[in-house]
Amino acid sequence: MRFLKVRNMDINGFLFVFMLSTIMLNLVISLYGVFARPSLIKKIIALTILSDSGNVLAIAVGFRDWPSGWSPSTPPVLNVTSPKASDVVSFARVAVDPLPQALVLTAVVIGLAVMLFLVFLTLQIYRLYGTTDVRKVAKLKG
Amino acid sequence: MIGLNSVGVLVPSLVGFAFILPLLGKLIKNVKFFHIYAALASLWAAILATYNAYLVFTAGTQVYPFGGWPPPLGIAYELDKLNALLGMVTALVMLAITIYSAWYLKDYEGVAYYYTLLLGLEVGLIGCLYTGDAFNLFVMLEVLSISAYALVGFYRSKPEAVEAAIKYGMFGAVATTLYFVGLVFIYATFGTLNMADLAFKLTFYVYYPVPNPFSGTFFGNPYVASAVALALALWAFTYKSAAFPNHFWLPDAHPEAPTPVSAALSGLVVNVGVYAIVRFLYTIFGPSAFVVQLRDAVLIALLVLGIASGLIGALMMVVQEDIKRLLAYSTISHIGLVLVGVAIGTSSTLNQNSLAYVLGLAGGIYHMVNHTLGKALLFLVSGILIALAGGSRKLDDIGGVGRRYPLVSLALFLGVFQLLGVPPFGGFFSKLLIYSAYMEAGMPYVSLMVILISAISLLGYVKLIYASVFKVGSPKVEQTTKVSLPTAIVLALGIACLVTGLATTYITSMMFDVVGSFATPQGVYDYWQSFFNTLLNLASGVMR
Amino acid sequence: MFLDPLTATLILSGVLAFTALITWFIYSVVKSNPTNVSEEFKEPYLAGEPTSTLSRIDAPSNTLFWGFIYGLSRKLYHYLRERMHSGILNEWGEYMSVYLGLLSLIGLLFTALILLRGG
Amino acid sequence: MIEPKLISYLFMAVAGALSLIATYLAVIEKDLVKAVIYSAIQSTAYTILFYLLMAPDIALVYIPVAVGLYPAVVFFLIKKTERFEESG
Repeated sequence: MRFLKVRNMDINGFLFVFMLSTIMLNLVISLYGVFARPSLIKKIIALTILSDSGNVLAIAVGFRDWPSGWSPSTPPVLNVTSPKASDVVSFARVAVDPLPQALVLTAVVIGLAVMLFLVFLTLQIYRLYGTTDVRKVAKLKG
Repeated sequence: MIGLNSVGVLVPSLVGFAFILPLLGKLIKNVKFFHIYAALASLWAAILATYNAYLVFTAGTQVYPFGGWPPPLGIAYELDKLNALLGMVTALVMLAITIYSAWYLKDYEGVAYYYTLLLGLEVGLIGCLYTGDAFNLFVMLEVLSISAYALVGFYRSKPEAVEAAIKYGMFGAVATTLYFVGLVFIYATFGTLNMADLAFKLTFYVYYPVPNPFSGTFFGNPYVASAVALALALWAFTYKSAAFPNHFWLPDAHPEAPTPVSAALSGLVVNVGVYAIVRFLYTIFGPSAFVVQLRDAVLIALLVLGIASGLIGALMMVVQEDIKRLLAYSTISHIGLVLVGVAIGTSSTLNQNSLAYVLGLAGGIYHMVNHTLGKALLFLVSGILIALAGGSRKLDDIGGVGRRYPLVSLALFLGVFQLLGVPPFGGFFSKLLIYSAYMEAGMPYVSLMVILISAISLLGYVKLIYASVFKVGSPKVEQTTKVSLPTAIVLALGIACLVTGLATTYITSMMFDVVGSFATPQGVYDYWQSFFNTLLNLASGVMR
Repeated sequence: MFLDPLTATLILSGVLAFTALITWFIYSVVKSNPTNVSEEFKEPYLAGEPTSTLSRIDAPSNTLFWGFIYGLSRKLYHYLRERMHSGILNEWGEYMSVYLGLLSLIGLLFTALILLRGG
Repeated sequence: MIEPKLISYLFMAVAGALSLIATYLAVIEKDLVKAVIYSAIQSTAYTILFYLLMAPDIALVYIPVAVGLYPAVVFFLIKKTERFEESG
């Protein structure tokens, strides 16, 4: 049962884990929204919540615990114009992981494109079918 | 520094070709220009992809790090024999489809938009196949998906087309997002998204656990991360490849697209899903990875799903009245067979019967190629038949058009024989490989299911041939339609089908070679070994 | 090869029962019974026959084979076409989410197994 | 003496809880306009999370996209189509 224990599980660790579990629950709820709600618009809203929750999860994965109670970890931005080696070393000790942030930027842009496309299609569906209820949008079957 | 080479230049140049098109569409009004432009871009891709395959088969695995960044930081393309072969097949079939589009859209005005999307689809396809980075796979999957959704809904004033597009797109977006969440879990534990790096870490994690320095507290458990990532990634990829419970979008989306696009979607896009499944289950979570039990359970689930989608595709195919819908269900059935083939690699099979392991995988990959050729051919033929029958997709209305065009009928027969598995054709040999793999592995009931699936789908193919060639009807054949160009293309594809069967000894040994490059422990070793060699070369280049 | 009487009797009666079952099944299929066919039910379109002949409500009993196939396929295709491939996005979602749940369950069982083994 | 770390983590937990409630309401709400508003509240909570998780650049991208653009587009869509989701 070693894996069930979380290292340094103090009050801060508990709060962080609580936040993560709310994000996971958001994922599940929004999945329910996409799969089971009848309105296409509601599906789109749930879809954006789904992809945003994935993004928050990615950022939380790259997060680094505060080094101490008074000094926070820093964003992955080096704020010295001509860094010396010592600057880089001390920066690498406190900065959060930059790679998930790059991934999330890409994912936000892609999600925007997909969402705008789905909005356009929904508009077209309403023009052609007169409804956005998927139970009535079922010409193709069998 | 690594300069331009043919592996790295293909996808970026295609992106350039694709996205300059809307601009050109504003400037140039001559429709013919766009047909020639797109054909030339496709030809360029086909030449490069063929050259890449040649390079891989003669000189071994190729790694191309973009911008000279060492791979775990930057994106790298990594070609082993599997994705080089599939990339070549994809580019060649896309070339045929692009030339066919010139005939199909000869009276259509907005071809610049169409070709932008079609080339975007090709970018997505080849990018998905070539990439050696799991996150880049996500990006390319999205490029592929957005092009595919837009092409399915290309006739945007047709209710059915828009309905198919939104059904495909809504759950497709869910699938790719879930894959992203899976990647987050992988990154949290292993600290990398490069496929070769992941393969290495998953093999040796038990001995040298190196957790991600940023998040070693909550996400550090490699078993949880592997389980979540594999479940979510597999769900997304079976959506893309239309395996049984995730297949619902396919019979709607493929018939409603323009016919050349149907050929691309049905022949090539589903392959990407299967390729990603194979890459994840054999190279990354390979037979020597530490999550053996999980992998076995997932492979058994995949086997069951493969059989189910084979049966359901074959059964539903029999009762269709729409020629393209019939072909779409046939795709589901064949993807089921491919999945049956690639689901053989449980650890017990590998340890006790490596012959069955190699046979099944080789059969699966071989069948994938055969199905691509046959299905692209049949969809293109269906486009000709539909045009000749005055635009109706109903089998009743097509009734007997084929008997006035013997060359088109010949191509139809070649394609049907390929998919049905009539002996001199490739489809027979690949089905035989899958069959004998399961006989060898001591699971004869799976072999029986392969035969049963073929037998049921026979009814559907007989119906297709009967309705389009033998049936005596009074179809309104449009005499004005010239079909010499598409007939030449479908005949070329038909000859390709015949070649895959006649050269079967050569191709089968090539498939064994391919399986050796991605699925055996030696192959996985080579995969990350060439990755680390590139890393070392880059590092020494920086030092100098 | 000689069988002992007990085995022979068992096999023989089994074969007889099986034949009887098949005969009964074929009879019940072939016997035309138009009352239990609902109006809106679509006939499966099996082998290239023109759709106009499909509006007959009785199973074509002129050939035993087709009668058998039609009878068998009626229930199967009723499920496959009316229930499963109903064209409604949310009903697809049910099947898909069951599959997603199955995959998650496999992952969960695997993790539980590892944890119980004390990995 | 309460450390700033605890306050930061407490804010994270509160933002998470807020987003959970907003998501739940957005998914079950029948009136789509209200659902969009709940979804905007959830986006705001996520922005706070991004900021606290040391990703201010993401937060800067996320504010115009998810708090500004998404609701605007969906409001436009609702205006063009229909406002209420039928029960189901």
